[in-house]
Amino acid sequence: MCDVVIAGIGQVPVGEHWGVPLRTLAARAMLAAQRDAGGLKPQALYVGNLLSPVVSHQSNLGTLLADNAGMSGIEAFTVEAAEASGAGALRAGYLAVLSGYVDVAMVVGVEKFTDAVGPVIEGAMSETMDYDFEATNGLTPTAAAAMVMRLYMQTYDLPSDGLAGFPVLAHENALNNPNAYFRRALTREGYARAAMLSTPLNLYDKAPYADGAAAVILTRPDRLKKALEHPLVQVRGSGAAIDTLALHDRHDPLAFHAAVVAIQNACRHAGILPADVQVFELSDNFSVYAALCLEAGGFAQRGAGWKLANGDELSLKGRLPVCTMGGMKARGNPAGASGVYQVVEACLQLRGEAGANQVRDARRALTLCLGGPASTAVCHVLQTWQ
Amino acid sequence: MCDVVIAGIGQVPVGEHWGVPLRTLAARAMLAAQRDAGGLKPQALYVGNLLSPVVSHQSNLGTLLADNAGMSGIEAFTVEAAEASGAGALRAGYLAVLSGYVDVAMVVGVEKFTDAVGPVIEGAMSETMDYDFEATNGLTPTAAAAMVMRLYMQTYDLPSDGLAGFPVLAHENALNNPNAYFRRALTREGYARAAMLSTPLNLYDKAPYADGAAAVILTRPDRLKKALEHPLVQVRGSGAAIDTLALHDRHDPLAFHAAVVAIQNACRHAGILPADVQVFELSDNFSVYAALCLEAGGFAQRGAGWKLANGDELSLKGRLPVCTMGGMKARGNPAGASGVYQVVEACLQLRGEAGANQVRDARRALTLCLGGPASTAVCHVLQTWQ
Amino acid sequence: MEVPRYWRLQKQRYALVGEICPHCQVKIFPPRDVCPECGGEAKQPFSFSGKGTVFSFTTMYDAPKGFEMNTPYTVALVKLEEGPVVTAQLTDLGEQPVEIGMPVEMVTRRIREDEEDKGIIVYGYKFRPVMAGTH
Amino acid sequence: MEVPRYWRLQKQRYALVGEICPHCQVKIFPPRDVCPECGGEAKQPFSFSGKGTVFSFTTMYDAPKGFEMNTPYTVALVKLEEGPVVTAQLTDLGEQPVEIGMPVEMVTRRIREDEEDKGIIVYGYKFRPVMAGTH
Ligand SMILES: [Zn+2]
Ligand SMILES: [Zn+2]
Repeated sequence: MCDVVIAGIGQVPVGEHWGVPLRTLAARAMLAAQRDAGGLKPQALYVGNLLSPVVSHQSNLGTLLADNAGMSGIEAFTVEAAEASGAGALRAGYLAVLSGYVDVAMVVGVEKFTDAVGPVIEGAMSETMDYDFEATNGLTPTAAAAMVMRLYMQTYDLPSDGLAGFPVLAHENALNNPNAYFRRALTREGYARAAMLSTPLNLYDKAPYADGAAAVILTRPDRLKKALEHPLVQVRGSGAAIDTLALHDRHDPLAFHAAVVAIQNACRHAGILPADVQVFELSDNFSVYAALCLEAGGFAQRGAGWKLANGDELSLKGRLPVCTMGGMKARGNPAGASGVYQVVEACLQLRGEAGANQVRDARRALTLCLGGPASTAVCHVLQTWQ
Repeated sequence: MCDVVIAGIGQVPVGEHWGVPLRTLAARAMLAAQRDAGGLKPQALYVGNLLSPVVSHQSNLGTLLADNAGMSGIEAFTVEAAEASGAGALRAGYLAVLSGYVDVAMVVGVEKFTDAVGPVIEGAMSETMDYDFEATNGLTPTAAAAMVMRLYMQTYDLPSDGLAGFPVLAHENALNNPNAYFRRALTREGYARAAMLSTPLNLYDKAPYADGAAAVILTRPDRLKKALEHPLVQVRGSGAAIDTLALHDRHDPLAFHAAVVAIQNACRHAGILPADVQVFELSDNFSVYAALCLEAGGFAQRGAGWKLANGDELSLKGRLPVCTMGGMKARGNPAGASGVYQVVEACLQLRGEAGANQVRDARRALTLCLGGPASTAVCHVLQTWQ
Repeated sequence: MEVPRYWRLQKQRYALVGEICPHCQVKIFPPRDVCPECGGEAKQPFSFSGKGTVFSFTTMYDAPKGFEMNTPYTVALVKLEEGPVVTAQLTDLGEQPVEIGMPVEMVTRRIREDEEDKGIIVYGYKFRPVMAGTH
Repeated sequence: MEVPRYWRLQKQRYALVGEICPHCQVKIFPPRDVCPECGGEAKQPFSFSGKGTVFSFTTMYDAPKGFEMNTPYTVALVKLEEGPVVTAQLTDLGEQPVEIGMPVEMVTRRIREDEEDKGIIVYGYKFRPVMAGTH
């Protein structure tokens, strides 16, 4: 197998881009990634998106986005895997380059929430669950996370603010990220006072949905005609797995089995153990999911993931920095784009371009993106290429 | 590069399956393909689907379909490329096996129209176009095809029934296909009397939308533990390309440029010329598109594709049989599943299992699936493996 | 909920009709095309008793489209006495606090608001606390 | 049409405001992020005259959601005199048969029915035949 590297990255600030159409949001990230890759022209575009057909009434994004960004004639399609769509698109792009069929692939994750409002959004997000037997009974992804959180807190006897460490850390790390949605600190007191969204899950246990787009360009090193000004990052491993779609079909809803399998497959492919990474970009779209991601990776025993966030272990100077640019909680959660944001942020760390948030000696990173309560999980191992 | 073969195929009859949920429709095709492949278990499922998020309010089909069919723990995601979604999913599966990363991949195309009715369907299909600048002005895929048809007929001076040969042939070939939606003959007189849908396009110029699911299993020959009872079909080449999304942005709306590029890429990869095939499964979702597919493949000069359908050249005993099991027109057009139906039907021909519709000495086939007016095109070259 | 889906799901929604696997006897709800326990395909209809206990629950203050008029409402994972777990709203709670392990029973109730489409009112299963003294 | 999209597209829809590429001077409608002729990125707003000719057209008897009350209606590709082609409905046709090459001019009209959502009435560009004697 050949080496596959990330030659360019691009992102737009996550936020409410009311006046910016989806195509333009994507184009900004795509063109930034292309500039970052020294103008390298892609032969293929793989789009990660979840909501556009429902919220923006627009399908066939592959053609729309490639056409609008001046890439007519290339190959393009959309990958959808719930909130893991962006990570799924990256996997499709990685396999395409690995196959030897595609030399240069662009992957863009894009999500536009602000073409609709309120209940329409909760309804659209609920389509990621079993519509006939979960959503039609009023369940939403937030409510599913709340039920997981209640089980977790009761099973492992957590205090009421037991999960506060995750959003507090995310907000701290976002302070220095110019692309973050929320650049303000959160205290444990602020967490304790927050309004309930879905008991016992409060406002700060949920990453805010927002507009965003992020892109990367994948290629083989021998395809780069000139040296770039930044280091290359290699995609060293990739893994993906599904679990039951519905939470009610799990024998053990606190075992994120799909995440376990995805991490194992990606690490086996890379020839590493999860402990061999210096950065872990995980899914903190709900704070309890961050704890379960840590447990799925074997970084904590079952039921002990939450404790890691109450010390310094996960901070930028700790043993296993997570959510280094603010995570989904504070950078914002542009659903189908989040998986690509994670990879862009991991690249910043591995390229030494993370500014005030730089993790020292970061050479290898793990990214883990979930769809639903780990109904889908996609994992990648990235490392500095030499 | 390794050889990639189709080890199993499955399909359900195209039609109105009001009482059958999308997941069950897909499962029937998936389990049939798995049985046909001697029980081979896939490690990955790539789903081709267009409408589910809008019409069935269900996204994350990868997880739903794999879970429901007892394939929990595998990798799964959806590929969307308008009406070419199924062909796009096949390409994703092909590249995944070619990469060496996935040994056994299942591809399922599934579409369920009958979760909604009438104007909702036309609206959902219109999302494949530029929603902001085509669909909001009342354009539909049918109306776009009608404008292409008018240009074609006027530019090349066709008689009013100049395109009748395509639906007449499709209906003739569907008579012997037990999975076809319409198994009745169509005469030129019937065509001439048909009601207008969108001038000058009549009822028989458009393939009927219907429910359907078709599946294939891709693998490497060395992964097959036992000999199967049927020949293997090799995926010998694959190509995909986009054009402008909107028809109004084309310098020449009658040049299906994306189809030209997709065919060229697939044939170059296979080391063949388009003329080297014995079967051509093309996109006859609108009769004028069938003519333009023939021209894109170089089987006719620009403006002469329609004439081929007025002789015997395209019939089962002709020089270039097309729509051998009824095409989209008479087998029915389950949108995002159509690309997989084409491949399943080509496999029947190459395996010698096409019954009364068997094309003699069929050893190589071309499949071409369009999204929109060739806004997207995906092409595959299939041949008997030895 | 559109008309075709409404009719398609009617049996499951009104009467909690699931399936029993003839190969391994496991009881299944909602219906599936392949038995999750043994991989078998053919299944027979099975009517659940509607008795169960709360496995987890949440009270929701933000609702998706179609449920806006009901907030706050409580959704639970209910473990049926025959084995499967179902997602359903809790109803008739009165002053009683919900707890994990609480016994509940199925009732048929209006599930969601009239939708844009057709004026259909969707009824289906909810669960209510089992009254003291009724068992 | 939802409120955010309505406001976002207002300028283009009411006044046929597109763009001119400062690099190669090509005129663009609808707006794009990259010039299709030269690949340049930055663009300046440009108001089209609204004059053009019919490039192709169709009269539709089946309508998508939001347009059901208008059928049959005629949609055309209109080639603007500045170069671009736009998709738009034809209006004020009277008894006149439509033909390819027919001169037309832009007018602002109600485009579609009130949607489920917000009671928004969507106005935008349509094209009508150029009256004899007005040119
Ligand atoms: Zn069983
Ligand atoms: Zn230019």
